[in-house]
Amino acid sequence: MHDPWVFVAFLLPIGLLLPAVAVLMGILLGPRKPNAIKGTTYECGIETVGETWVQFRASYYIFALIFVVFDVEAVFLFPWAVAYQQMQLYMVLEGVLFLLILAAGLLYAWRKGALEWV
Amino acid sequence: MGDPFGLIGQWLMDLVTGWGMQPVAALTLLRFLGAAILATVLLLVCFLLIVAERKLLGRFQDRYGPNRVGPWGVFQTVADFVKLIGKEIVVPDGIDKPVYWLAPLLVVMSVVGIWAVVPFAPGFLGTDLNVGILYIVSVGAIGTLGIIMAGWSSNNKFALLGAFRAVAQLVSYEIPMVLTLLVPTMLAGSMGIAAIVEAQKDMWFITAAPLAALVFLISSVAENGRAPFDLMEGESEIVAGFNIEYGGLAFGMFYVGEFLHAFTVGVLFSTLFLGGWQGPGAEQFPLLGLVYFFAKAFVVWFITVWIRGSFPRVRIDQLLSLNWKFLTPLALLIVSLTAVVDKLAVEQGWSRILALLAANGALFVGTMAVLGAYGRSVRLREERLRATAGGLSTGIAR
Amino acid sequence: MTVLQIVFLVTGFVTLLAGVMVVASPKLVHAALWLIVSLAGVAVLFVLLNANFLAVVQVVVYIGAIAILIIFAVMLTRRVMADTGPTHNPSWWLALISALVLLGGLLALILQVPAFAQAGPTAQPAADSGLSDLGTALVDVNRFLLPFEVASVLLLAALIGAMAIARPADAAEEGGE
Amino acid sequence: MIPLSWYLILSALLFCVGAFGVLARRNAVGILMGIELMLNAVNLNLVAFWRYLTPGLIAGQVFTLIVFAVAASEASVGLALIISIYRRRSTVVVDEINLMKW
Repeated sequence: MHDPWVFVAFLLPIGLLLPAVAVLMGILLGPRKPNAIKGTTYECGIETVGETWVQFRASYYIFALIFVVFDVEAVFLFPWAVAYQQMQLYMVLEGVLFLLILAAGLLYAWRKGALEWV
Repeated sequence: MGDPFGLIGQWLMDLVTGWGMQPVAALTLLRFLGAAILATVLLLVCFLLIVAERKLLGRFQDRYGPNRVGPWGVFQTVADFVKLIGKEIVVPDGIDKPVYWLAPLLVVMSVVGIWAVVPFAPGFLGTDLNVGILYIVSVGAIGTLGIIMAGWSSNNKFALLGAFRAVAQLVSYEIPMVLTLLVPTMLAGSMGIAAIVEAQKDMWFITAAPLAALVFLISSVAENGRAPFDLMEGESEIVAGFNIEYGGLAFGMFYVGEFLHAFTVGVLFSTLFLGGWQGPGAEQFPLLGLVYFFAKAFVVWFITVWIRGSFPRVRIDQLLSLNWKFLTPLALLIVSLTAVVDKLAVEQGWSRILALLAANGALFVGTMAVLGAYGRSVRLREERLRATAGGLSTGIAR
Repeated sequence: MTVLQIVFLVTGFVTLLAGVMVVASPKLVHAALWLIVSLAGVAVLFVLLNANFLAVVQVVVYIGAIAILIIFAVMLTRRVMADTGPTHNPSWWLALISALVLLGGLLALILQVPAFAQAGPTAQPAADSGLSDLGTALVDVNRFLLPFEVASVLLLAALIGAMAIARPADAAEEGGE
Repeated sequence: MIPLSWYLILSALLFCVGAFGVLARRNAVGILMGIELMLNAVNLNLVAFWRYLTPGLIAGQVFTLIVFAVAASEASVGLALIISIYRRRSTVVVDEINLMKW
């Protein structure tokens, strides 16, 4: 039962390990002469002003928010899509209804101007 | 010549059990070897992919591309690799060390992990998960995580800003991608990639769902973060983006991840919509299936490179508008329409493909009409603005 | 000890350790990253329980979406969070005691009920049909149609509510013409 | 074979760790993370019970799916509240958000 996952359980750590070996090789073989200038934050040679933690706009959060809701919705629909061929018409329509209820949310965001990037 | 992959697997199995191993242990060992070989080959193929892409881009832009190292410059990436190894890795102060070093590895892992479920030829695939499609989405989500970790740990406000932008873009375009993935799932009645390829025996899904395929391709290219959606690497706006503080091979890993992902997009598109290894004679001769598979994948990959070489970069507001105001509603419509039309077609005994094609065509015409109307309204508004502006300036002149 | 048991123990340990780091880590972003490790551990446990679909959903929804949202929120509210003040209540030991009492009660309960001592699953669930059965169950009037549609309405309400709350007041006023 | 009680004990431990986080953290986002841990412990319980006691019924999986939806809603609204409070009062420490106390 867990059989198909064995390959995944091998592939993911190997996929992590191989680049790690490459990076490690770079660290070991490359020269290493750190100094204060090299350690500074890179901004094309201009001195950094202020700290890294400048405030970011909340729009980023709004988009992440819409994404989360739609992501959950899409995931809910996958079992529906798998069972699609055995379904009667009304069941299909229920899935579509599920979609359209959330489409109303997208419409709301659109009307309210939450999708504008200004 | 019947089934080389099955034969090879059987032969290896016999070989290992011949050494006195338990069958279960032998199978596990073979799986481990398979995973190791797959990952290694993928990362090595990347050397060729990068040269090929650079050559292609060069030709698109009327120049030669790399042509010095080796015949036609094929060893250019090897030279770059050696150079990157020999470079000093400059690590800025104030970084968050474990997170900083983990981030590029996660990005590569997320791309390599996708290949676990890709069927190369009949009977030749890593593993057949019954939730293959969602597995691909979930592994892709880890890449997003790697990018935000890179941006956060670098202690650089431009890296952080780049990471914010990149994540906003990646998560946004994940929605139409996931929604259009529902279409092949519906048509095949399974989330397993092998079953989806199997279901395309008679017709490729692109014939039944051309619009879904198009939306999937666009959002995949955007997920990959390349031109015209390469905002996460706006050199002139945010210095470089989330990977600014990385150097040497650590930066190289982001690069590898991106180029490998580009090819993976081709592979996924050809598997989900172009029938994967399906083709005349592929059932009898699995090797032929392998050829079909890579031929299709390379064609799609070529198209993405072509897109990259042809289109200018979009602005971030255009990027997000394209996704949320165009692709996502369109994907919602496609899924609803496909579900209803396909079910009706089966129940009424219409021809499925024709009904689906007609529905897609109607949707396409409708979308074009809406876009045309929108374009006209924008042009009108601009003309009116220009007219008033012109009036103003003449007024001042007088 | 079978291989499965070892996998379970290792995963459980990692999950739990990550959980402890989530509540103990002084840096909030680290806590969020540990939360992701813990969530991934739970996904592996789902795989051990033959719930393939739930395992990938766990990764897509929790790691791919909710964790990203949490990291965004941490970064957006960062300026204050960078402060050096204590990360825990002065009366954190009270919380510890309550948590331990809760744990004791739960453990006593778990060890008492004989049905919970079951050594292994009684029946194998159907391997592949489970997924399509789940899909049908979600839209069948006699089964889970109502929870399914209510979930959609709940998500809609969350979307609209969160958007109304999170947008700056001036943006909310000028929006919608 | 893994005994059912192992899953239950692990989930109880995870639940209590989350509960401790909710009670002890000063930071609102930290509290929310504790809640996510607790929800995960509940999910683990639901799936374990489904697998061991009623593998024939699909209800365990459906419940877990609904918990996912609830968790997503809760996280998005909760974090939106936190961001809104932060914008107005420049704090996310729950002890200092005490306007409603009097």
